[in-house]
Amino acid sequence: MDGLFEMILNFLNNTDRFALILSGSAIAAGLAMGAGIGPGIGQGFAAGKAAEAVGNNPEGGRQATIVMLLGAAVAETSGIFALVIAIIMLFANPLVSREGTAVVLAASAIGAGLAMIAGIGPGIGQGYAAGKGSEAVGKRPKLQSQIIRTMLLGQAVAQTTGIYALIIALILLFVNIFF
Amino acid sequence: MSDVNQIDGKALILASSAIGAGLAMIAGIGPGIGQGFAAGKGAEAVGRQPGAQSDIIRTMLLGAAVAETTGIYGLIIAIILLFANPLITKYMELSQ
Amino acid sequence: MSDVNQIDGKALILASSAIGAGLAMIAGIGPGIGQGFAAGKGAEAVGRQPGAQSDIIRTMLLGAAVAETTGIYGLIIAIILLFANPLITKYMELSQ
Amino acid sequence: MSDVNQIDGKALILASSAIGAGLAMIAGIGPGIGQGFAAGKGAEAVGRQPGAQSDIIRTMLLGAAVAETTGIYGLIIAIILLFANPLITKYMELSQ
Amino acid sequence: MSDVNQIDGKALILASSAIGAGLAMIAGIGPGIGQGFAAGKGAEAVGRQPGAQSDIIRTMLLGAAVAETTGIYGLIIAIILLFANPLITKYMELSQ
Amino acid sequence: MSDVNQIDGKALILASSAIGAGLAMIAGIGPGIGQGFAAGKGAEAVGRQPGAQSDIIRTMLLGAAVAETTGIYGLIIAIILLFANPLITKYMELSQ
Amino acid sequence: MSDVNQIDGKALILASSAIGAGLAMIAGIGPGIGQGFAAGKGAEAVGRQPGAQSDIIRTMLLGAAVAETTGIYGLIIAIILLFANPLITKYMELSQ
Amino acid sequence: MSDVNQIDGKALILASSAIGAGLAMIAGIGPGIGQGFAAGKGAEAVGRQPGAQSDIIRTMLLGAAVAETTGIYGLIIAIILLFANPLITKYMELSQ
Amino acid sequence: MSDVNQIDGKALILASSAIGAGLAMIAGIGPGIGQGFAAGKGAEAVGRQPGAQSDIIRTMLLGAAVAETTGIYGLIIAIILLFANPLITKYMELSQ
Amino acid sequence: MSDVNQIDGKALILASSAIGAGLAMIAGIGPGIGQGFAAGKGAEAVGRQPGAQSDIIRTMLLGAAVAETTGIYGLIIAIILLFANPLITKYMELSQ
Ligand code: NA
Ligand code: NA
Ligand code: NA
Ligand code: NA
Ligand code: NA
Ligand code: NA
Ligand code: NA
Ligand code: NA
Ligand code: NA
Ligand code: NA
Repeated sequence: MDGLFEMILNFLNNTDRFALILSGSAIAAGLAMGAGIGPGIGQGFAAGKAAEAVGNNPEGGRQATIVMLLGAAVAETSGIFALVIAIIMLFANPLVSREGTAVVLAASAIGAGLAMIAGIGPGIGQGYAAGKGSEAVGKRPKLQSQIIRTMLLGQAVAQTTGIYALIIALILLFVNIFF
Repeated sequence: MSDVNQIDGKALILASSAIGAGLAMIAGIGPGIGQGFAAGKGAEAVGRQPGAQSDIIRTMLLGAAVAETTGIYGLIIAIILLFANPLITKYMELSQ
Repeated sequence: MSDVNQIDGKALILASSAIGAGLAMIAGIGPGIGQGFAAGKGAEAVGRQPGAQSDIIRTMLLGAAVAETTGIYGLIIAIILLFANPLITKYMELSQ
Repeated sequence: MSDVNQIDGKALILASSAIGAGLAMIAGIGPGIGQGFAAGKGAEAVGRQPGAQSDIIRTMLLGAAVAETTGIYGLIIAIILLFANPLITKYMELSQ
Repeated sequence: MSDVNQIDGKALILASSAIGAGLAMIAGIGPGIGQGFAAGKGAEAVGRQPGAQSDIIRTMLLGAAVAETTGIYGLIIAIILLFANPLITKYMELSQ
Repeated sequence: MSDVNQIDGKALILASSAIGAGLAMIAGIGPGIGQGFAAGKGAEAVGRQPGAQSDIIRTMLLGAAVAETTGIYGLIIAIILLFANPLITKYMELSQ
Repeated sequence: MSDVNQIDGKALILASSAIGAGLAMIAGIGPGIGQGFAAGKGAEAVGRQPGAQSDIIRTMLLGAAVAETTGIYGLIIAIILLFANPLITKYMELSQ
Repeated sequence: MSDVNQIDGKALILASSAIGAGLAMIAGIGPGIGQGFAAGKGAEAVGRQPGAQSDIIRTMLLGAAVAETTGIYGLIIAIILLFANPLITKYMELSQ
Repeated sequence: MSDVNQIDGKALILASSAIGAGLAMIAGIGPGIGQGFAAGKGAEAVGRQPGAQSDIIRTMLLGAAVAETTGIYGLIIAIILLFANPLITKYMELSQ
Repeated sequence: MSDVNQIDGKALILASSAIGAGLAMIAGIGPGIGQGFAAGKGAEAVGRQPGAQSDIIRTMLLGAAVAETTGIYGLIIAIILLFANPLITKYMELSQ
């Protein structure tokens, strides 16, 4: 075998298991936080639409703001999921006490971090829905309940891929699938 | 039982499978954005034409179901990588 | 029977196939966003012209089917990498 | 027959081909988003002018066909990497 | 005193913490885009209804505060990785 | 004839060429999104002014042709990496 | 005095700090897009209501200041990685 | 004549040049999206004001030419990496 | 004089600085998109209210200047990595 | 004359410079999207107010020039990495 690969393999084989797993977890925690791009964009959109709604119809403005906050709370979920996964990896790491090859466990941490990035999508999408919901309620405050119901239904549908990612990440962190 | 701190061929494949599964889930960004757009337009449309609510929601859900598929594909590939391990099966066959 | 307790060429190719399959699924972001946009515009249009509902939905689904293709291409490449393993076949041929 | 129980140059090239193929598929994000946009605008336009439906759909499909090309390019490069293996051919030539 | 002239487990964890901290900051893309959108819509609304200026700005800032949170989460995780080093603490415990 | 059963410089360059080719194809995201947008606006415009259909489609296709170029650049670089192999030629020259 | 002619733990941590600093700067994409959006909407609003110019610009700048924060967070983390080096300090403590 | 059957510095630089060239092409996403947007707006404008067609198309093409530049920069850097090889030249100078 | 014919800690830090500098430049995506948006809205506004041209352009340029900052931050970090080399200075201090 | 048949520090730095140069070019996505948006809005505005054509185009080009800067920054950093090689200069100084 060639020198470069031999060096890498020797390095991986000679580094102890805890160091490999914990360093993988450090990178994974950083990767998971990338999910936060989504809520940031989405909730910002909602903020802009709510500000517009308040300007257009000061009477409906209060209701529009409440809808914005409700929708934005839903959009926050993927950011919270990612934060929880990162905190688990940093403070309650389940992988270090697991049997199995260290490289596989380190890679499981990184895979979990990568999976959480999916949360960008629901964050943006649900935030968009929050903004349009807020706009619509600002225009027709009397239809508030119908509009909110539609918004929440749509947001629930938009959440699914974020849930899939969370499940995959939890499996990678907590379920002994490989050994 | 072999020494589990040594990287062998199986370990390399399993480690890569974990990373591949994570990468596959990133597909979920798409349906999340798209269906959220649909939710927003649906809420807007219901606000404009409350009488057409059921038609609007039905169309929104139908379109959102279509938009879900590639997120499901990603999930399926991840599950195959984590649970079905066809690559490990292949490796063991070839190594006999 | 060969020794599987070290990394060999077969393992490296199969491990990379797992990562390649995961990467290929990322294509699914596109159809997810695009079809979700179509769902939203479809719902909006149905709210405005309930009488044209069937035409709107037919157009939306036709366009969404077209938008699905690159997600399917990604899925096919992933399935080939996981199950058909042409690279391993090539490797075994060359190594004889 | 050579020894396949260690990593060699052929294995490295074939392994990288798997990753290159996966990366090439990511191009599919573009047509997915773009054609989905076209689907949404097409559905909207059909709702507004049902009489122009065939013209609208023809234009939408023509534009979508143009938008598909770079997804196809990515697919072709992936297929070349997985099945035609020009890099391995080059390697074997140089190594003779 | 341990030998610091070779890569040891502590160094690997601290090195990965630097990369993890950098990755975590990428979350800041989101609030930057979203709050900028809010700023633009706020400016537009103030131009249209100068009388509602204080209400518009209050709503814009409230929404922007909500949009900031995930950027703060990223910052907190980065600071933990750089200053609190829970992973090294864990490592030292496990290595005793 | 040299020994191909270990990783050598030629293999590393060719392996990286596979990854470089895959990366270059990612450029295709751009034309896919852009041309899809043009398709959608074209369909909308044809729905509104069916009489201007040929002018609209000509403008859409002209603009889409301009938008294709960077996707073609990516394809050309990938084909050079896979088939023309200037880097290997350089390496063989320098190694004589 | 230690031997600097091989890779040691300190070098690995400092090298990773360079990459972490570069990654952290990517956060700057967000404020750049968002504030540019605000600039565009501000210019549009000023064109429509020149009389409200000062109110519009004040709102735009206030919103843009809020949108800058995550870019600043990224910059601070990069500066810490490049100049304050808390990870190396930790490493030297642990290695005594 | 030197031994090309192991990885040397020249090979590492040329291999990285292949990856650098691929990365540089990713810039092409931008002009693809932007010029496609221009194509769509151009087609829309021509549909609305067929009499202004030549002015619209001239403006669209002028703007698109400006939007092409960063895609060209990426292509130039890729071509330099693949054909001019200044890094290898530097390396050979330093190694004499 | 030390032996430069193998990889040492200094080389690893400087090599990572090159990659960190490249990563930092990616921040430039943001101002490019945002300021281009401002340019488009500015051009539109000038077309609508030619009389307000100087106010529109002043607002556009003020907003664009704000949007430039994170691109400058990225450039500064890259220049520090390439020319000021604080990480190498730290390394040499620690290695004495 | 030193031995160039193994990887040394100089080669690692130059190889990383190739990748850093490629990464820096990715900044070009931004101006490409932004200036394309400006092109589209400019074409639209010219279609609506052909009389204001010169003012519209002047504003569009001024805004596009501002949007180009971060793409130029990326290009400059890439050229420095490929041709000026300050990191190698530093390395040779430190290694004397
Ligand atoms: Na979903
Ligand atoms: Na789908
Ligand atoms: Na398609
Ligand atoms: Na195309
Ligand atoms: Na938030
Ligand atoms: Na082009
Ligand atoms: Na902020
Ligand atoms: Na340009
Ligand atoms: Na800024
Ligand atoms: Na700029």
